[in-house]
Amino acid sequence: MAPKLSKDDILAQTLENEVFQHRLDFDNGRADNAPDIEADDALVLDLEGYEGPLHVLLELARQQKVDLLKISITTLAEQYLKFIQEARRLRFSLAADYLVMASWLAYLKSRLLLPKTERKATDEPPPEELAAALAFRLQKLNAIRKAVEAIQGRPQLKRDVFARGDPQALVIVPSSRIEASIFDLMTAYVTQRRKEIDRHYDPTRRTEAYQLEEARDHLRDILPELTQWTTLDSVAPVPVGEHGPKRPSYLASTLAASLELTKEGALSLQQLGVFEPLYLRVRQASEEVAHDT
Amino acid sequence: MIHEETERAVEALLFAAAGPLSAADLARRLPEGAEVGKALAALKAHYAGRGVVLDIVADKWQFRTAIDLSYLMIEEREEPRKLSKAALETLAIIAYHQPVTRAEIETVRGVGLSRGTLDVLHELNLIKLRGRRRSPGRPVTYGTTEAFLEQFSLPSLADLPGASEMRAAGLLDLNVPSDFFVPDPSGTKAVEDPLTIEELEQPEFHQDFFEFEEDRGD
Amino acid sequence: MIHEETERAVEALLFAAAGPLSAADLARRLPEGAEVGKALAALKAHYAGRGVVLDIVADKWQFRTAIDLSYLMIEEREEPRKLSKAALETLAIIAYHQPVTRAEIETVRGVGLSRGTLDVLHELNLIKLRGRRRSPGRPVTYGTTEAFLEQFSLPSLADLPGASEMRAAGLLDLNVPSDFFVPDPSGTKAVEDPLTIEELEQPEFHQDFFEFEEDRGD
Repeated sequence: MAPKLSKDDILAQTLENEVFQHRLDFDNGRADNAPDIEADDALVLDLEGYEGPLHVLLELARQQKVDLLKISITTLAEQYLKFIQEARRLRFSLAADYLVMASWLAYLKSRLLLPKTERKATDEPPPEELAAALAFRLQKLNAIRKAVEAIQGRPQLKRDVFARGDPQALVIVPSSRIEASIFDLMTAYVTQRRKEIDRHYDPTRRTEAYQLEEARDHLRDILPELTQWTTLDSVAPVPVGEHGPKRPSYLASTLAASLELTKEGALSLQQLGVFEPLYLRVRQASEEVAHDT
Repeated sequence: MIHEETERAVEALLFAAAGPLSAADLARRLPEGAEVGKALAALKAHYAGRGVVLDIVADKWQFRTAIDLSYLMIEEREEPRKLSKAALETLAIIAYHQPVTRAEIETVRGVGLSRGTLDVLHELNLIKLRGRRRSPGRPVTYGTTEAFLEQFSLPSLADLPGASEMRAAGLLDLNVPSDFFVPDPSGTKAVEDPLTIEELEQPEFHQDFFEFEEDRGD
Repeated sequence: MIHEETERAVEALLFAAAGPLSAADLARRLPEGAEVGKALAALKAHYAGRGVVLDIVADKWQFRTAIDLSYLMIEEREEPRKLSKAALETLAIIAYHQPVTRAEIETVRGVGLSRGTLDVLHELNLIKLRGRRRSPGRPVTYGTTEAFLEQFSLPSLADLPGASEMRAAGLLDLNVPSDFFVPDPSGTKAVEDPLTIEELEQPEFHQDFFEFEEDRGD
């Protein structure tokens, strides 16, 4: 059984973080009150048809019907954000890269809209340069798409043109050359090494994992105590002795369990930035009301 | 060997062969001094407009049926394996940008390359490993095969449709301008140093070692 | 269908067909009313005296190369050999793990090495004896040859693709342990003695040695 945090530990820890609580609450509130972008005209949403965010952007850019190098990136960004918004509204599960692109575009758009004089001098290149680079990248992808059509339009052997159906085989003399590429050689090598690994499979070497079921129960047990924002680090159990799960396993399973509880609406999760600590807190009644509206 | 005889011999060899033959392949089978080039030109003219024409694919010569008669070839037709959009785009990027690394393919498409995509292209013998880029990490580069040129009836890579326009517009340049940094969630950043114009223009730069042999053979 | 078109169509059909076709076969594949007989006669006349002629065998039509050119058809053509799976696998292990003993090859493969496999690789000059391991029994070690590098167009052994390239080529997936390690065959390993000149110069050495090892191994 996983060791539990004492109530006092949690209290001490949360008190230390008192200062954070307001900041976190503030951020949380702002996110909830963000105005929805109106989804007026019906965008045809067919995410299955796209390979990735760049393909979606290209499709949207083509709708602007201008030279890809002269497209308005702010318009494009708006269209893309609307597209993502709509996709989420329709409960498409969106791959992370779509969302990453969305936030980057939102950021780029805001930088583009700022008057030049108000822009802080940063290490980053000017937004116009980034916008031009994006347009160029779209142009490149577009060129490849056209190339696909051009290649497919070529006369294809055995579809459009045909070679001699019954060639008179010339006498074949075996040569010292062998019919094998470096790829074949690599494949042959890896195949055997894999077999070797499988042969030496040692089940006793298996590392024990902190079971998700257990993590869920543990988190549910301490949930009422998490009235203040508390770090994941302090919630996850600490390994005891040499046997049993390792610390990373405790952390991973606790994180997975906390995501589940958040999905169920029992818990709130908060993070101030990438690689910043994760904070957990029992979900409060007021939050739920705010969320529903 | 008088000219007419050379022409007949070349005609017979090209007919009998199971695949395209280069001028050198033909010359090797003919008496020394045979004017293969002249014979090929004469044959090409002779067959022009007929039901069978003399084509150049992958720098080699092959008789093929005229394209306008494809409707007759129902029994001979093999439906080409349907390639996914991802596979087609990857093939096009490899064809136009070669030699190209996996990271570069991913940069152009903006998404990670799934394992199956390259496998399918390898399996169909449309692409091959060409060599290693002379840059940090020495990544493996991909290129297209002769079978690719044969499949799409291309005399050579220089005949890829639209390639010169794309090059002129800088669209085949593998460098992304400025410090362009659209986030890349696939985590596959090109680890290469940008190539300088000088490097790109040096013929031996592009020449990956896998090509040694072809060059020597010619 | 005008006559000229029928002639072109028949020409293409006969060329692309997998075997001889009768006039009826041809008529079936052409629009109704096509004058197949006339087209065949015209084609026969057109090809008369050329390198390829239109022949009739058992009432079926077929293009054949001219009889007097048959001497060209027995011209040799080099066909690359296909290595057996066992030979390719053995070659791969020797390439990556060289210098490597027979016992070590068998350990990686998990099966005994048949005599023929090493013979084939020797015969193709892809592998060579490198030296003797300084370990009990002083077993002979194997390595790859210059011809091996030429075959795979590798400038040096250091250019054999390593683990990162295998990963990039999609050969290594997540099931492979993170400590998976591909040896660098170019590294210097001085734990072996070179073979003596006498050993190398004895033409029977290879043969004898194999026999000897075979006996011990069984």
